[in-house]
Amino acid sequence: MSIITLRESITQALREEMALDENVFIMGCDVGLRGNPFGITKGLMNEYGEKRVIDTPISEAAFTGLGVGAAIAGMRPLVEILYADWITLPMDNIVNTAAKTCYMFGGQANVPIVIRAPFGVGGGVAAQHSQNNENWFVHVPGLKVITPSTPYDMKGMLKSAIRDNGPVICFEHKRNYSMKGEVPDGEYLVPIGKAAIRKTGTDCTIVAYSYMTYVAEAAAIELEKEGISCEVIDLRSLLPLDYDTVMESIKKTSRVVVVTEAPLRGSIAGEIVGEIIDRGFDLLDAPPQRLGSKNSPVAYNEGLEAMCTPKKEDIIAAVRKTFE
Amino acid sequence: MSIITLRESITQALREEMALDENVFIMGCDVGLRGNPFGITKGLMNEYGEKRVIDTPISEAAFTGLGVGAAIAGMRPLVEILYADWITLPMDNIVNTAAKTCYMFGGQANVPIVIRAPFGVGGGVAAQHSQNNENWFVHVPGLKVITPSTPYDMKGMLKSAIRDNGPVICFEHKRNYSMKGEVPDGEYLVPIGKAAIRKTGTDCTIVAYSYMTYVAEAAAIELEKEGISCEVIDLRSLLPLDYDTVMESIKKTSRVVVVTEAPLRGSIAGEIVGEIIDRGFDLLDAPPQRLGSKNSPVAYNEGLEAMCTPKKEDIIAAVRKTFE
Amino acid sequence: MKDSKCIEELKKEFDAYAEMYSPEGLDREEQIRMYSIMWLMRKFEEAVKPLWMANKVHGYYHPYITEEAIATAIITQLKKEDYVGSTHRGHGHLIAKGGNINKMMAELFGKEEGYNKGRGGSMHISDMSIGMLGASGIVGAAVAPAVGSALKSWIKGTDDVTVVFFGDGGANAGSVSESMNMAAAWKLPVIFVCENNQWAIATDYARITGEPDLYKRGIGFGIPSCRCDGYNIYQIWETAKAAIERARAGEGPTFIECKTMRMLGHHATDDSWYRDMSVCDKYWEIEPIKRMGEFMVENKIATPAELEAIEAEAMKKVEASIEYADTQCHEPSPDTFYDYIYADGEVIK
Amino acid sequence: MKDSKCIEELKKEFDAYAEMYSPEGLDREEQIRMYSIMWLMRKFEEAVKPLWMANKVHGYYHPYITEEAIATAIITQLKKEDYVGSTHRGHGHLIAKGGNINKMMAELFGKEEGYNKGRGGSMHISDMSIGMLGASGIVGAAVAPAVGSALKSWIKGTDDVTVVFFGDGGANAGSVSESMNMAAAWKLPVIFVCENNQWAIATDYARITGEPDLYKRGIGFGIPSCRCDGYNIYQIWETAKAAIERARAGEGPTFIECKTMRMLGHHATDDSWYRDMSVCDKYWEIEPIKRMGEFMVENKIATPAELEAIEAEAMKKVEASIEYADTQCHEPSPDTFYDYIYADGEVIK
Ligand SMILES: Cc1ncc(C[n+]2csc(CCOP(=O)(O)OP(=O)(O)O)c2C)c(N)n1
Ligand SMILES: Cc1ncc(C[n+]2csc(CCOP(=O)(O)OP(=O)(O)O)c2C)c(N)n1
Ligand SMILES: [Mg+2]
Ligand SMILES: [Mg+2]
Repeated sequence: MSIITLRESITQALREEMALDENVFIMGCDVGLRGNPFGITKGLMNEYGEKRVIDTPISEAAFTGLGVGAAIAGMRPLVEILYADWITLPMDNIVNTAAKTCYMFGGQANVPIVIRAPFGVGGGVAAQHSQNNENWFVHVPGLKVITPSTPYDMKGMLKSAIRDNGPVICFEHKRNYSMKGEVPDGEYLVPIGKAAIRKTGTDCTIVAYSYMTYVAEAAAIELEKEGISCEVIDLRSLLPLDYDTVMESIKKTSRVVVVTEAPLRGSIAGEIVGEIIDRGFDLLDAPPQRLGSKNSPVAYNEGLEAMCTPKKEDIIAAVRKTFE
Repeated sequence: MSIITLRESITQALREEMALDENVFIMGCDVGLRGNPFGITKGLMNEYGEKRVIDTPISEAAFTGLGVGAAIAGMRPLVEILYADWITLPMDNIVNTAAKTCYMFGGQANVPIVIRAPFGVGGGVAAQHSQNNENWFVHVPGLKVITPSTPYDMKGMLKSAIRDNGPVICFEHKRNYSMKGEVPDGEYLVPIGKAAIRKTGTDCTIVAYSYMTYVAEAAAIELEKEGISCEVIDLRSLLPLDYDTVMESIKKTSRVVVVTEAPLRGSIAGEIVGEIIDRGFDLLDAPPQRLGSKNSPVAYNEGLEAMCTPKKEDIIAAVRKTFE
Repeated sequence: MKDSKCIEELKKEFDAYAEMYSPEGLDREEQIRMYSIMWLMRKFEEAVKPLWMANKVHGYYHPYITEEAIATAIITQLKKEDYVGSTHRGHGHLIAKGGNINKMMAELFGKEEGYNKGRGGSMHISDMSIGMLGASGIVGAAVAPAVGSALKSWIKGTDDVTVVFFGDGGANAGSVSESMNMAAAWKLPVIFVCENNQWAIATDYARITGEPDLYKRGIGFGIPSCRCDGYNIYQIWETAKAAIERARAGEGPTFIECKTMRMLGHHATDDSWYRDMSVCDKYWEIEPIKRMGEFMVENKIATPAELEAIEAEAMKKVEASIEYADTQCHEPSPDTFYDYIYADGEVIK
Repeated sequence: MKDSKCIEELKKEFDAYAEMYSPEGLDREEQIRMYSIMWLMRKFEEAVKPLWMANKVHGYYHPYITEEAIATAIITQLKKEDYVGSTHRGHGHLIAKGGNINKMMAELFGKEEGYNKGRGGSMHISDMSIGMLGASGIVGAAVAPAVGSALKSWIKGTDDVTVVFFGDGGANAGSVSESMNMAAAWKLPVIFVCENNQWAIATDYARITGEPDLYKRGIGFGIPSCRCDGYNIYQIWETAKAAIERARAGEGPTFIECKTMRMLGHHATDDSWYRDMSVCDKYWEIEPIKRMGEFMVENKIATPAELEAIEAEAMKKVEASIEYADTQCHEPSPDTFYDYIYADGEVIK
């Protein structure tokens, strides 16, 4: 066991998988010499050479396309999009090639690519460096979408993603990079598609993912003091999504709040509420609550930026609402 | 009054707005000489010249970008993406420039662009010519998204969209192009953001849009025979979405089925159900039902293709379920 | 129009026109093989249109007719492990790579026995077992993925080569430019083949490009680039040979523009009303099968009888493929609806 | 290092180096104006870094230092109605177009009085009233929209010209290639200016391009293209003059590569640890302000005292802008949260 940051957990996952499988390689802007802006791939180019840690030109559309094609040809590329906001650029080859090739080709080809994309609001970097677009990809059959939030999960799930024979998009919250946590010393995997219960509770279920899990935990701790016991679920994986765990929890609590950092409108929160209703309307003692960011681009100004995303207080209020 | 096809209603809207405002122009692949694959822009290049009906190279990213920039500079471009499936290509300039410029620039610039995109399943054209990606854009603050389904609405709403000072995406269902309907002879507008009630009813509300409105109407007619009176709402506009009309109807019916042709997971159906719950959980006598396409890419094979989308029978079953 | 006068005219007008000669290293047997492949392509495509009309084949179907020399001259020089990236007009590419026309026809019929199990159809035809990376319905979008297979060869240090095709239309997709730049920067073993038939559906390429010599784009990115007469199988063969050798030797990419002319409608039902097709009359005099046949007879490489037999043989194979697809194959079962969406049989509904 | 020896060395190494001479049509007054503008840029950028360190300015901030000659030589030749498309390194472009540094500084402070009402910050700085179409946080993504303003001029038949800037990094975005093709095809009145400072954050452009002369890409698309010494304000001025005249006369686009060298970190806190900065020592000898100043003194266009006064004046303006932003401007009110998301004051929550 050692305690490392989420950032380091990614580096470990990459390093280990590259050592295990020579088909694994990394490409993206500044992933090589600079080791990515967050230092995540630092050292890997020295260890594995310029052909396995490839510094690309600013050509997101085509370098992701190259990754997709290399995957079809049998490699296991890890493509990095520096900010998830720009996943718009390679959108076509993600949605129309990576996600659909296995199907369109009648199973002749797999596309074992992992696309890593730092996402989320924070740091005063304005509207083109602050987005949460994960639900776009949840809406695309053929993809898997993961959002691990602890070093343990990140390492184990990223390794699972690299070994998965289909395309996986891994959204990493920039504000999580410095979070620390325990990671076993030996090899382990965390499966894609299983949620984690971060805190058990009996009165209300809070469903969250990525950075919002931490905010939800903070809210739950505060609510505990008032005698409201919340169960906090970290989805970890958005597609597939572990509704078994969600429904088990709701069976117990009869109440649910779903939290996302994405702008609420059109987000996955609605999807989750819809599924909860399908699977257990009768379990609910109160209308399910959704929380998301305000429906606005993210401002440069830090005050406006801070107003945008759900806060601990918002979650507390939403939980209270389920008791009205 | 005259009876025209939806296709013709688009042509009329374009022709009229081009005549009224010399800042309006059209660009896209084959919109000029060929008049677009569906014949929608036929004749317009002869009428308005090659500078106002511009045949572009296959450069969706940049020609949409040019449109966005021309809009910022004061023009009113109509950009056509031949199949909505490929809106992935200009995704960046739609999401990160068109939608955000007014905001990022603190109101200094408007982006009065209209992007027209034929969408939907049908015709055995397989996975890259059959998608419904509208919820991606509903998730992007700064955009408006419309899906008119009748010639009357299409003409009136498209004209409103052209005059709107912000970016509007108009999704046109390919299967609706030949639908006929009455259109007044003189000028009229249909505002963006108002739903239409296609059939009044008292027992269950069916919320649909675009082609699915017709399927919903067919289901309602059949249900009427069994004594179930459905109210069919055609949303017409997905962003903004007219929840007033939806909730008014639910007040009456206490039951709701939401139908989309998009793959259900991550679709707008969840969003709508979430909002309905927020706005009127107590009005509901039964869990709201969502219907969408199966979560699969669309097959070339016509049998598999047909299995994909919601059918009249599925809607009937969903309505019945609200009475269980 | 008279044959020879017409060709004199054409030489003036078609700037890519190049006299034919038999290049070094191309033996008789290989020429016969190439000629046979061209006929197989031609007969296949000619057969599909009536099947489309009869509603046996549906969706979009784009015939490769009169462009046969390009795929044939280039792809027949590849080994099985080499890769081919294709377009929406992909039947010819698949045939040249050694694909099975029965499976292709079955796919066009939407049958379970088809290459793509009926899921893909004409626009997505592929055969991964022979490195045919698949056609694509999004123009230009398949180029970067195809270059990705060259990236694989480069990373792994194999001598596999990738040939990627795109049209004059597809050349304008930004990711094609991006791909050329990366291929040049890293010296990837890839050959960019621009099938410049001068039209993208109803758009004459002259209207939407400033530089009519498309191969010059390759030069701008630092790629050795040149142009061929797209009707001249010998010239294309020789040019491709050098390019393939360079790629195999690790010397990087080549850009070959094969200039030709689209002589049919864009797809099955397009009658090309938007253009004057009479300009094509001349081109029919040098269409690649006729031209190669005439050259072989003139140069005593083959007799007219041999050539006729080849044509007849191609016809037979195509007829057999129709028979196979129509009568021996099956509609995909509804039970299999969720298959192939995810790898390894995983089903996520 | 000794001045002259160093320059002799540099001439060998910096292939774009061009001797200075005063081009026809550039009078003394205009030279003084350009020199002043360069100082304003320099002082502005030098002031921002400490403000960033002091947390008055946040987010990403990319200084234009040592690239001043490029924006100045080109943009000062434009009229108010002409358009400028910018990059993430946009402060200099705005200043050259005649922008207001008080409003820019207020924007960097995130204040309501800023150009973008505090919503945009450095990466999105814009002034629509003078045709400054805005900086962009997505490299290469602002090029197509900027060419869109040239499309407007072309449609409307005005003689307005658009200049669009992008770096050696941005040049690799596919939509830049797509835009060049359209500009060439339609002869749009646009000038593509590639500010080739040879680095994209930590990526040396030589590692990710096959053809080091980036202007050759323009040629591939049929655009008259050339290269300038990015430190030589006179050469850039003369080149741009011809390009602007061509564009205004409806003769179409030009591509100008201005070769320079990034001599600071990429952004405020980047110490460039990933590269050897000592190569830049030589370049500091020809940095554009020093070089123009020396030329003007040598050629008796200005006295050293005049030049010093200009520098001091620039400093004063920048100090005033800081004072303004820091003490006279306001944080946006929370009430205004939903403003500007939609046009015309419409609020859609
Ligand atoms: C991105 C994209 N834009 C537009 C289309 C519609 N489309 C299908 S084929 C075609 C023309 C392609 O021209 P070219 O690349 O020259 O190939 P050709 O058909 O001439 O062989 C077009 C515009 C498409 N499929 N994909
Ligand atoms: C599409 C995209 N990819 C990557 C980045 C991250 N990034 C910001 S600036 C930059 C370098 C840009 O280099 P260049 O265009 O040469 O401009 P310079 O910074 O040298 O002036 C990169 C890679 C980005 N902002 N957008
Ligand atoms: Mg073509
Ligand atoms: Mg640079």
